[in-house]
Amino acid sequence: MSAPFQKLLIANRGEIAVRIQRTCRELGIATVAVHSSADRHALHVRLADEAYEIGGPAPADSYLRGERILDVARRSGAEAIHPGFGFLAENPAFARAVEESGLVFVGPPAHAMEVMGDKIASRRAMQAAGVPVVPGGTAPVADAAAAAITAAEFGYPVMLKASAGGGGKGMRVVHAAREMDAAFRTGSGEAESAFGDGRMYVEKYLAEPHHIEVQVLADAHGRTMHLGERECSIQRRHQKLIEECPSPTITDAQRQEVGEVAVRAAAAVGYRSAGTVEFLYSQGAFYFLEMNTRIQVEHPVTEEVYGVDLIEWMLRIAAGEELDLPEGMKPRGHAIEVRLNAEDPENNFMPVTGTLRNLRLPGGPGIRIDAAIYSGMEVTPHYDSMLGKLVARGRDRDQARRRLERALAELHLGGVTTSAGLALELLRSDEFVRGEYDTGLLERFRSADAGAAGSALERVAAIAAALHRHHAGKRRGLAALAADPRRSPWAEAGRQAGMRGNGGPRE
Amino acid sequence: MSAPFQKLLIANRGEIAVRIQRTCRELGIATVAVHSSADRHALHVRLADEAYEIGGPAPADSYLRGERILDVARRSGAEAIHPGFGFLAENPAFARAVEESGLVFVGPPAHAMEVMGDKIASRRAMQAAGVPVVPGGTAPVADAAAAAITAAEFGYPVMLKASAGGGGKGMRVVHAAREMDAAFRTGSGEAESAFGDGRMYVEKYLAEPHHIEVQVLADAHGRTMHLGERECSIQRRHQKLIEECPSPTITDAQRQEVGEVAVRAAAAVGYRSAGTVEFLYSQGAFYFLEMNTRIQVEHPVTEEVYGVDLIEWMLRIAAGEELDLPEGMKPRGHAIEVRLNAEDPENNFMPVTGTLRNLRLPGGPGIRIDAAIYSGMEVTPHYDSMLGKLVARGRDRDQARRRLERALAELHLGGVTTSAGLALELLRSDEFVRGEYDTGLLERFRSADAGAAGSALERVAAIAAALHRHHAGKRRGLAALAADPRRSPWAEAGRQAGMRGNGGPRE
Amino acid sequence: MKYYLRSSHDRWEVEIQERADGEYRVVETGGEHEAHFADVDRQGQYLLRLGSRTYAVSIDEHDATHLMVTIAGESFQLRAFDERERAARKVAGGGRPRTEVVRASMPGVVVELRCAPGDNLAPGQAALVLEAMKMQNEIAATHGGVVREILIEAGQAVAAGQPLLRLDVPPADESPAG
Amino acid sequence: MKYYLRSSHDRWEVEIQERADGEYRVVETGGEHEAHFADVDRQGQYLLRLGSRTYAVSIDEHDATHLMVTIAGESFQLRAFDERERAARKVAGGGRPRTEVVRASMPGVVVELRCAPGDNLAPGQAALVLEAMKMQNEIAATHGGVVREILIEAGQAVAAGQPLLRLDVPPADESPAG
Repeated sequence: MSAPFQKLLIANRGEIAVRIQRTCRELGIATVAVHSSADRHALHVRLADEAYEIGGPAPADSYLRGERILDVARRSGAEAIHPGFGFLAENPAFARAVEESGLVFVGPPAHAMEVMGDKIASRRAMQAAGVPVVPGGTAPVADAAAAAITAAEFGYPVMLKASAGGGGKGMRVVHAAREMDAAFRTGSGEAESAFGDGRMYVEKYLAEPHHIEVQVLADAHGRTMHLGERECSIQRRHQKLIEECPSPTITDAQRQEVGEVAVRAAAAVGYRSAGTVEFLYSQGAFYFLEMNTRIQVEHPVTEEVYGVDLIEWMLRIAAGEELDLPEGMKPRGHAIEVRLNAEDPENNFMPVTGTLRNLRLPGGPGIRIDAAIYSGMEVTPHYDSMLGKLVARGRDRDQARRRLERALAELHLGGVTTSAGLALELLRSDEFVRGEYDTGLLERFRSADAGAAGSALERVAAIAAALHRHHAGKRRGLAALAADPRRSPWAEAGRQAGMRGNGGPRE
Repeated sequence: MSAPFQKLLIANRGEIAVRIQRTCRELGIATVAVHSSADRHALHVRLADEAYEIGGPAPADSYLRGERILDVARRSGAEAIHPGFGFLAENPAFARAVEESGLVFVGPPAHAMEVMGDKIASRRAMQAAGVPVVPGGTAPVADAAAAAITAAEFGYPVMLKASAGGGGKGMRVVHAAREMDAAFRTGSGEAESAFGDGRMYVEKYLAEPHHIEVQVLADAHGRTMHLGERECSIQRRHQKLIEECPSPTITDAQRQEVGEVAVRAAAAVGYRSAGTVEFLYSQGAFYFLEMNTRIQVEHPVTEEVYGVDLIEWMLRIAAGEELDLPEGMKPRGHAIEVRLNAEDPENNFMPVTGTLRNLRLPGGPGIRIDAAIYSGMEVTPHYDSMLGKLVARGRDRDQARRRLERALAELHLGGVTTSAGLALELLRSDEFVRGEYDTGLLERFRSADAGAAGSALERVAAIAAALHRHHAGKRRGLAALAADPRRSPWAEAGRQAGMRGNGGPRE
Repeated sequence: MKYYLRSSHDRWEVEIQERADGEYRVVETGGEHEAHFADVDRQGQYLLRLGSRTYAVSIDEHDATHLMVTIAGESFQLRAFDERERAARKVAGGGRPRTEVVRASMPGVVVELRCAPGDNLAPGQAALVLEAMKMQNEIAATHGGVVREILIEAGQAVAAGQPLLRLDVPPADESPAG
Repeated sequence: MKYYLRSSHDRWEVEIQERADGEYRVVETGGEHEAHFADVDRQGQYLLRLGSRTYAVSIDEHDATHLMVTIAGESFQLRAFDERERAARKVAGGGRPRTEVVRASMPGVVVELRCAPGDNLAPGQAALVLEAMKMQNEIAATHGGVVREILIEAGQAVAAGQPLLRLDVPPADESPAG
């Protein structure tokens, strides 16, 4: 099996950069990393073959600087650039600049990105291709007052969305006319800040729909296929928290139906590479929501169930190879993914920062960890709060769920608050166990339940806390008898050197 | 899906105990751990629901004390005992004692164990059942002189084996009559010490055969089936180092043939539970070697390729459930396992001891880690040197091998020397890459190659070592300016308390 | 030694007698236990045995009295005081503060102020919107009360922990979490 | 500063000039490099950058001069000396010892002696059999030589590191590993 490229630049960081590196190492492709000054020691830098610092911690100073990244690609002799997700992944100007430099952009053509990247243009294209869309306006509204007029046509509740949007940024549910002003202001502000484009439009709000998305692959030789769907209905702040493949909601016939619609949607914009067509599913009908023209965070659940390496296919397709997967691939078994975010579910999922320590990672049958973490890693406010993903696969949904639950019980990430505990509670909820949930689950669940309150383990935790205090107090007591009262950083360094170096040179 | 038991005692330690616990947690079975005083803080104790200390570090004082273990089972209310592998797993007296206590032994009937546990009795039973065996004597030989007489019948080289043997203990290849004395003495001594039975017998030695074994499952309702084979030809000191499923050597038709022979072998002794029938494969023919009447170290490669949980099936079969896996299951994809042993390949694979630290574990697609290790764990001389297993699966052998190679490059286990580096070299060897290897590979490889000598990375390692010395020297220099010269354990404890407790109570 | 533990909704008193190194007798409302407690890796992993029940416990210290204890994937935020600390707290007037300072939980930019001096904020009510990590985050008061002072302006960049506003907290019964 | 590195079959001289914290100029036989070297977790994981090439390096110290360096799964046993240590070694007469003490690499029982005083053992030749971890392990001399003294008996239990026999090593050229 020949490698599609000799050397690849990965214009990203964190777990997706490491994920791409892993496939590259397996295929014998050398990898070039770029990094900000904050990521000088990051795992994606250490695991690369070459690394180049391209600027300061803020994304605008480093990971968004397309020119610098192209310059590194030229200097290092990379033949192609994989953008990962986020940052420059859905930036058509960057994709064009890459191709114009004579390098290969590992992703879709810029034109497909442009159409799909604009909510309104994509709605129009989909309607023209006979792909059903959510009822709503097709033009941006000028201001909150104009939004209220459009909203009145469909009737409340409506969804306010950023025209340039993605990832839930700028999105607001508006239940009544009186909420429109505030929602428009914060939503448009968020969109302006995230995309440099504050334009908003209005859509009919589907009450508690399912978020179902279809993985597509398209090569440069005219073949477009789908690899089934993912159910991503468990979201917080309009961002996904738990994803699974296949969906427990739809039938085989519906899978076939929505898969064909997704292939039509991708083909309509001349898609190439891996991409995801997102649908809302409500009362038996699918509505096109958007297409993400990149590899997605939750791609591993599809990989586990279909037995394919999607990153490998992106690389092969970019190198011009033919997509030779068999027709009509069927899901085999089931996979569920939990995102591990540095955030506080008790505080409206606010991102948190800190230094990772006290890591305990699960293993055993059916468990996959995609992460780029290590003890001592700083979680900074500069980047996305996702630390990694925990994925379980099983012969059926029940086994996958039980394995994931077991793995979450083994997992510990210290030093920051994470979403892992909430994910465990959700996996154990009746609705999730039965596979009968929609995008309203998280909110219903949180209003019905005060977190881990009432857990039988809380009393045990209290005893452990008391024993820990006792233990620590005893150590301090002993320490007081003998310790040096000075606590300068130099003295600290000396102690550590003494502990590690085993007391100095010896032969 | 109902749990086969409410509570299970696991009469083992280390990674196999944790492996069994994982399936139990997934099935909702509470687990009871037993442990020696050396394993008080072991992972299998921490991850259990209940734990009982049963004696001192030596196996004879703890993990081999069947009476104490039975007593714990009664006190804790466990309904069944899983013996794992090693220790009491193939001890028919223990299996009988368990059943006589009214508990369930998760394994085969004692009689099947007895027949298969005796090399000579099993050879006779297999011959009677029409299962081909390696040409050789069927009775123990009295001494080295008698062994030499039998050897002369088949012609040298011959294999001296322990009558009570397993795991390569007591086994010796004898190339000429003059080596017989020393080989008989050390082999018989090793067997006496390992099994309390120093009897030896002689077999024809097959030059560089393949070691191919078949996984069987048999329920209590008369169904016996196989789940394909594993190729385990890479061995050191007659112990396996790398295993894969399926074998790259045999054809589909041969898989079917040897699978049916294995089913016949198991059925001939009234087998029940999971078990493995081992064959030597040489010049197109299979010869029965032995049957291991337990779950095996390398069971994960079968699990990955056949999509079954073998531990779960052992539990369900023990609870009387019917084996309802479909007939004629086919391997899907490929899996390769590397054992991670605390041993020194440069020093004849001598086991090494130490404290585990500086752990870096791989992740990503297709990687499974079965281990029970943690930073700070003591590797003692009391137990087997296997720390865990690294398993990769892929759509085909090439992908599985590349993934395993990639994962071994990510892995680091500090504090002890391990076999991981050698495994990586073997995976990269031409013979392994081509899938054309036999039990002679390791020896040929080692005589042809001086380990990592000549690796391009050695110069880089030397530079890193120099920078590390420089770094450490600088820290010591700074330390000398400020550090307390006293190094009492109390002062040490004080320093640690100070570092961890953040300087004492604060509000 | 006796220790006083609190979560957001419950409290426990735990008395500890040390029998031998790592071996304890623990007395709490739920009963008495022979306990074994050991630091297994000096990184935050502990073994706790109560009678024959065992637990793999992860402990992360925010400071000496604020602990996050995780068992089998369930995390508990606890405060732990010894007798001396508890006495000191009692003298200081119990857990509930008289004023609340709302702080930035992370660095960011204040994009919207949702209150003015004199407003009465309910516990948990959003006081302002902070943009951080590309997300707009509502920042709320924990105890709530009357806004006495606003320390920042809309549009201003703030550091993690920076005080944003100060509230006068109305008197109330001591809440469990202090 | 200059450092002297040795493996079992090769040796290097590496000169290090510190430019800034963590930034170095490295001069060795293979060339000159701008280097960055950083301890990333204080547990033994390092980043090494040479020019634009990066390496995830694991370093385990046996003692200050004996290091095991692992890069991408390949491990290298190295000895590292600074100038002072190298000078001290030269005075002591180079790396090759005049006598070799064969020690037990782990606790076990001596089950067989394969040599007697006066025997000449080749490098790597088994001197005795030690049973440990249920395995019979052949214990060999590294340098080899004439057996001067046997310090244990067959059947005896020995501790890790315990001296088992003493050899007179024949004079030879200095071996690379010292």
